[in-house]
Amino acid sequence: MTTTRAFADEAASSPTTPIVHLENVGKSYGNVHALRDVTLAVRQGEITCVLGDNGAGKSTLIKIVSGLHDYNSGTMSVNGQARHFSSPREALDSGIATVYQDLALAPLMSVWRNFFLGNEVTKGPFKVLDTATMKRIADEELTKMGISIPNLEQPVGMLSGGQRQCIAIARAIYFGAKVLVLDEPTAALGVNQSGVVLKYIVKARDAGLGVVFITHNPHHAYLVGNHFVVLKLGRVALDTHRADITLEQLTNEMAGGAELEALSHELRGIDAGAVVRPTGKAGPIESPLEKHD
Amino acid sequence: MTTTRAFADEAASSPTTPIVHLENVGKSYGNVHALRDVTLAVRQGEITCVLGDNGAGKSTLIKIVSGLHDYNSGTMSVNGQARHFSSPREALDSGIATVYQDLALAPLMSVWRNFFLGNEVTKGPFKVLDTATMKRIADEELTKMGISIPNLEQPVGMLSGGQRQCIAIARAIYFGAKVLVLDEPTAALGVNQSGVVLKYIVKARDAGLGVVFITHNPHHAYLVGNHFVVLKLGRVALDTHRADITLEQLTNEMAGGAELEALSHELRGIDAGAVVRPTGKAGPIESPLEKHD
Amino acid sequence: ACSSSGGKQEEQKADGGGGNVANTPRMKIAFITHAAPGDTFWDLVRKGAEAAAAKDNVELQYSGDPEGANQANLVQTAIDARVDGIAVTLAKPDAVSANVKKAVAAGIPVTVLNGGIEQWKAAGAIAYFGQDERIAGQAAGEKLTQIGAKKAVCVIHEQGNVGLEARCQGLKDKFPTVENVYITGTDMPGSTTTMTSKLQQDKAVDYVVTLGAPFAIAAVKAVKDSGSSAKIGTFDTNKDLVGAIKEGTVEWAVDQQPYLQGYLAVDNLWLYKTNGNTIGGGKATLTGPAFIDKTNVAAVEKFAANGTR
Amino acid sequence: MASTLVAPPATDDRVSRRSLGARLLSRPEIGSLVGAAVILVFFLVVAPPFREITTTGTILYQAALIGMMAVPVALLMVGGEFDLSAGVAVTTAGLTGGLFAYQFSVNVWVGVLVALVVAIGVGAFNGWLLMRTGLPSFLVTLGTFFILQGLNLGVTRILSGTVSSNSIRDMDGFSSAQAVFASEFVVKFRILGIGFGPLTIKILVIWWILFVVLASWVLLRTKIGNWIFAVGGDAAAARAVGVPVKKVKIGLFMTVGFFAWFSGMHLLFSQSSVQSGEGVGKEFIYIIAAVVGGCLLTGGYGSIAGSAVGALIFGMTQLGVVYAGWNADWFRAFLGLMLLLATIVNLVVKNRADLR
Amino acid sequence: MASTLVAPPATDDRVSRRSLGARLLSRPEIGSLVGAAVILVFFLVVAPPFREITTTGTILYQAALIGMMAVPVALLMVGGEFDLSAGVAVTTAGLTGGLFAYQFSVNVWVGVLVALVVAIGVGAFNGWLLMRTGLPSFLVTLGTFFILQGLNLGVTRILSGTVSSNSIRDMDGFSSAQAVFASEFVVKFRILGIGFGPLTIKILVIWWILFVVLASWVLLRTKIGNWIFAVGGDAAAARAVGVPVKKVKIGLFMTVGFFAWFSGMHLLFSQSSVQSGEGVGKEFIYIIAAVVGGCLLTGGYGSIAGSAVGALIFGMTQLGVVYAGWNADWFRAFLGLMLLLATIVNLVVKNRADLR
Ligand SMILES: Nc1ncnc2c1ncn2[C@@H]1O[C@H](COP(=O)(O)OP(=O)(O)OP(=O)(O)O)[C@@H](O)[C@H]1O
Ligand SMILES: Nc1ncnc2c1ncn2[C@@H]1O[C@H](COP(=O)(O)OP(=O)(O)OP(=O)(O)O)[C@@H](O)[C@H]1O
Ligand SMILES: [Mg+2]
Ligand SMILES: [Mg+2]
Repeated sequence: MTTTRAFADEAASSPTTPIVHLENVGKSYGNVHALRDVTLAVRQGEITCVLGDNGAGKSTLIKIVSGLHDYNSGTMSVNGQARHFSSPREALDSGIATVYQDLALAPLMSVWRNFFLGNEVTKGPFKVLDTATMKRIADEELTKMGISIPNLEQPVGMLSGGQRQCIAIARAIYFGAKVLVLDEPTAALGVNQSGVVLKYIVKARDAGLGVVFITHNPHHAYLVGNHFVVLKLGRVALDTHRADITLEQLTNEMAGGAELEALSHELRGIDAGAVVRPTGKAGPIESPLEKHD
Repeated sequence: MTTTRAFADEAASSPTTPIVHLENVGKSYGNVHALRDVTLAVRQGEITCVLGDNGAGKSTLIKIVSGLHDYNSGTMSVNGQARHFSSPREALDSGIATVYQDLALAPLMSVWRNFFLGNEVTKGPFKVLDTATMKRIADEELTKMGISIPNLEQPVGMLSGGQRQCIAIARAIYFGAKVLVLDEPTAALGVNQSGVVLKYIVKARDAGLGVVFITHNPHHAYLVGNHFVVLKLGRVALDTHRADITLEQLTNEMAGGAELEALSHELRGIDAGAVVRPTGKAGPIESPLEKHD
Repeated sequence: ACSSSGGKQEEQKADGGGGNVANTPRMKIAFITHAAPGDTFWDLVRKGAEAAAAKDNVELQYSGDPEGANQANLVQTAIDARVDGIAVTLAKPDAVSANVKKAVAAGIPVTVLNGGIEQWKAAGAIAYFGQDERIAGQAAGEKLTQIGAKKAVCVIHEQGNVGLEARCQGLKDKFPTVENVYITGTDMPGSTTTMTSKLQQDKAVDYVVTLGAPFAIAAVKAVKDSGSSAKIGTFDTNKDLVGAIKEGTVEWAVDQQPYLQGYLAVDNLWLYKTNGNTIGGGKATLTGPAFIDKTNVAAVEKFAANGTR
Repeated sequence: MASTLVAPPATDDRVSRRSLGARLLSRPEIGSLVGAAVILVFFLVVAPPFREITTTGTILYQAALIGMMAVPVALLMVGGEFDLSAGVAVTTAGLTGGLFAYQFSVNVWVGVLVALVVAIGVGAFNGWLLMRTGLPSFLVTLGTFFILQGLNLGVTRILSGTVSSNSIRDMDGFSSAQAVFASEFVVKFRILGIGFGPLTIKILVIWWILFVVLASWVLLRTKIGNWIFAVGGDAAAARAVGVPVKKVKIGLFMTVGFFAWFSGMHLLFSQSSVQSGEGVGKEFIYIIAAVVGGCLLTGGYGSIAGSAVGALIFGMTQLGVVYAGWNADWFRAFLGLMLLLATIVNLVVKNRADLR
Repeated sequence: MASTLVAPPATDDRVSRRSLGARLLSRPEIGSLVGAAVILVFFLVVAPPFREITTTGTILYQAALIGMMAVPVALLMVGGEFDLSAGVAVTTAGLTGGLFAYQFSVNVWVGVLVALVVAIGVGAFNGWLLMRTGLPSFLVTLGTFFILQGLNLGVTRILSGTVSSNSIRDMDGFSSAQAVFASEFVVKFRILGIGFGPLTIKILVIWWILFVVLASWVLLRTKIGNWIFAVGGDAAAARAVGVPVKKVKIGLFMTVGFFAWFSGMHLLFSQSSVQSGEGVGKEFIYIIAAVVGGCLLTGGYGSIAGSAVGALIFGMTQLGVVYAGWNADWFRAFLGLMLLLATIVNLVVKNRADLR
């Protein structure tokens, strides 16, 4: 595990203590040890990017933070108190809002009902659902993200993958209190929507929230992250501050260095327009993998 | 709809006739007209990239090609014959293999059973499943993609999102015959695996397959695509050959031009390391959205 | 090549009866029981009712439901449909009596059959045909004592059925060394194995008393399977059972003449409508219990073959 | 979190406005309503007594007997669970009330309260065991189904010596309790100058309608209702966004207990005693009513009004066959055909509606 | 498609080897096997007749009566569907065979064949209707359940004049058919010099074991079996990769028909006539056996061997209560408790196994 100097200094001297702090946390599913000895600090006003290969344990890590799974060893403290969340409700009550990779939407429920699930707005003495308000807010928030969902009464199961993703993100951002955890939020999103989400993440940070941002896209990570944690086979392989790493280094770290080198060389040799080619327009194709993700 | 000159020329004169050809195809779900007047040609040895915003209708389009949905208007011809697929089996029998965005894996079945589902290898007079061979092949193919799935007997539902994606892709590539359709295959993948998938796509093309590649990542698209179709609100907004467009133009087209401009300006102003900062390391942060996706 | 001995071709008997049909105006009578469909006992009751209906120029509407509330509602439908008479069982008097009273109040004559010997009068019915289940059970108990049986099991094929429970209770009154066994009436092989296991468990059992004819036939099998030497007695009869008594595999049956119950319940309504008669003159008419055993089985054999005994 | 960024979507013209009719038709209960109408017309044609207003009361009562329990069963199904013990729990509640009041010679209202506690306790036990073990509700409630069936008989026999509870007709409080749970009244009314009636309405019908309205309101207009849809649609997702899944499910089972109590009290006070063997098999009738009314067996979708329509379809068919005077032998076959017919009509209507 | 690219994964040391025991324990049927063992030991202790070898034949027969139909029901559940008509379909098959042979005075084997056609036809109808309408199988087979129940009674009464089929004991071919479907034989054997027996084994038990082995093989070792898992686990996914979902499901319903025929023939030839009201309620016993044996109600998971163990648990409990000589009034309560016990043991075992 590589912890850069500057980060170690900061950890010791930073004015803000971590809101969520994991120390040597381990988690196993039956005989699969998905996480081992993971240490992570989420601070107010900071974006912590968790990166890593497929199956490295990123989702497992954030499921612990958001109370979906309990951990087997180590300690997690939230606001300085050691905690074992027994349900996501407890995490939410501690101000931790999460966008799950598998989305956590009820497919048969309508868009607005999903948006407000668990945080329903009620009115009047009988606590009747304030449908109109909820629909209006859901509509506003989704419009802000730049996606068009024609009918808020539509069941979520009928929406496109990206539309569903946007609902989950919009909801978490709208209800996020202290910590915002996002598991690959931009994976299914278009260029446009990705940009909006990144902007939201930065805004959340500026508003003083601690953000945990999981992504496979080093460009996205480097664009907004303050501090990067790379997981490899369930262990922390790198934990560093933005100032101590360049985008190239980060990309290398994520993909396992040497392997990527070999691969990008191979891809570089590929001629994209090889077979069919409009008459008389041949020419060299620029396609360096490591530059454009 | 913009069809560039070069492309129109080519369409008229190309030596290869399209394997799959959609003309003015329309599709509606109840009162939602998801696709209208879409024309698309998939040629052997060509990678056709379908791009577009969330909910633009990309998945709907490929579901028609892969026989999952029927279309309401227009015509689709496969190998020169007009077809209405009544089931994905028919599409598969016509040599069209698909990786669906929602993956099409049975969550409770083991990895190798999912890999060979619908294409089981049997042996002996009683057509007993050849378990050993199937496990071996599945293992080989997944290893080639660079992901490690410790136990092929594990139910697919327990795997990470990226691991599942890799199984779906490896399967389609392994069984692909004439046309390979991929719906956002790289969305959930790490840098490493994405590279492998891109390489596979190119290899498939080189082997003479027609490839339809849906992605939100213009870099990925530009890296391998021969021809680009951008959908917008269910209509074709752009249909052009690689030689007629630059990466910047493509990115602009995908994200809707002007909107993206505004957004990237805003993001440019964001100071990534704003709040917490290791002592004495402040400096300007380079984060141009349009350069790094 | 496919033809066979036995079967329908051997059934050379002409349909008995025919007879004259009454020329009284056609009337509609509802016949409402607490029986589940497909029960052999109630099949005989129904046949009796149909015979009377055919003779009396009556349109018979047969229906039944084992749930008290539903049976009560069936009585209500008969009132709604303004039938000319109702024949009803009062196995669950608390549930059904109220609607019987309503029918009487609406001017519809009611006869009660089978269950309800205590309550029919209070409900306002004109006549009752049946047997007191408990007395029938006691008769069987006396019989066991008289034969010198040591220990018996009473096989109940429907849990919680009032009539069946009363029979076993009556048996116990006169023959205390009896144990109840529950079987599922709609599962014949399962019933057999349950009886088999009971006989394997308690080797002292030397008499099996079933409460319906098909279960006696199943008990014959159970006795054989278990290697027990227990004898079998039963309540109620059907064609197969009469054969079994003749063969000697079943010792006796307590007969309450179900055909007669159905017949009289309908016929009395017709009589009442056309001539103001009541059978039994205001007292319950008992149709049983009587014993059928080897000595008198020949007398009923012929009728059993017709499916009316 | 305010944001000034508004990226106006290019006007999306892909959605054609759905007519009010089409939107109405796609509600879960409307399909079954059309099914019910078909059945109604059918019997109006073939069964003359069906046309008389007096029979309406009988049919409504038959429907209420099923529909009362179909309400909580539908709620439970929307919440993604089954309760196979619902049928015998009604009997348990009735027996408890009757036996307790009689054995301890107390005012019947005490028995009524004890029955309430027992019935809700049974529901809570079901829910607790389900949540504690994570077994499917089919298995857990099957266990309680058998256990209750055994207890109903065993305890009743010990206490009353027979297989039914002692009659409590002449005990204190009986008449007031009967007025609440099992009375009836006669109405006559005039429409367009034509007099209708006399129509005998059982109070159970009124209660049923009240409970249907109340439960519909809870399901559609309250937070709890939202949660019920969510735990049935995707329990993991619901848990992830902080819905107290266990509490909701246990609450649903307790609701079944409450309604079992109410139905049991109706049974007790309309008959003054309860047969210990009754109720077996009714659990499926309730489920049928809910499913015919549009509830998904897999949870997350359905309606209370639909369950009422389902009960109505079932009740109409049950009695319609009798009113039509058809041979009782074929009763079940008719019932099956009618059920298939109603559900297929339901389906066709829904498919049509979705296409518009 | 060959590729030279091999990106060797860094050795993944996260997975600890599971012991053979732990892997065995996580098979769907093993949990229930432990449950069965617990029940067995329990009754060996409390019910002396249980210890005698002679009772084994009775218990196995009871289990076979349930288990025979639990085989196709389990297959169907793995394939994601229910069949509520399975219980009465057995009766339909038996009645058809008996009535046809008698009414047309033909060799009973002709009746046996006609019954086969009818039984498979019923299954095919169920499957076809399900696929055609897209209704849940609960509703469709509920419809056929009622219809068959009505037809069983109605047709039987028309043809035989009573509520059971005519006895065919004295007809040609009866004894050969009985030998195939409903004979029995006595075995005596010696283990370690100690003689056991006489043990009466019904041929149904032998058939049952054969069918369990055969169906297990199909499910685990053939293409069809793979497809059954897939259509039950995720029908949409299965369809997307080219599995003929409709054919598989219709085939499963026809399999239920085949087994219903076989069980019906056993019914017919062990009694020579069939009661038309039989079979109601048994459909749930079959489902219980399958579920107790580890099948998921939601489909996609389960085993045939498990269904056999489930049938054994149910059979042992049913008879064990009798062998123990407990008060019959509480029979159902004991049954319920035992069932809960068995499934909870099952669960605990499975959870333990998953943790290792
Ligand atoms: N089954 C369905 N019923 C109704 N509407 C649907 C259904 N499937 C998709 N739609 C609608 O059709 C439109 C196109 O959906 P589609 O899934 O094709 O989008 P997409 O381009 O693949 O988006 P993404 O990039 O987010 O995956 C969306 O507005 C979606 O809500
Ligand atoms: N419920 C589970 N049971 C067993 N193993 C599991 C379970 N969930 C995850 N795993 C395993 O734990 C490891 C880590 O999974 P995780 O989902 O955390 O990966 P990830 O880093 O989020 O990957 P991705 O980028 O593909 O989403 C994987 O090997 C996965 O197979
Ligand atoms: Mg993940
Ligand atoms: Mg899509």
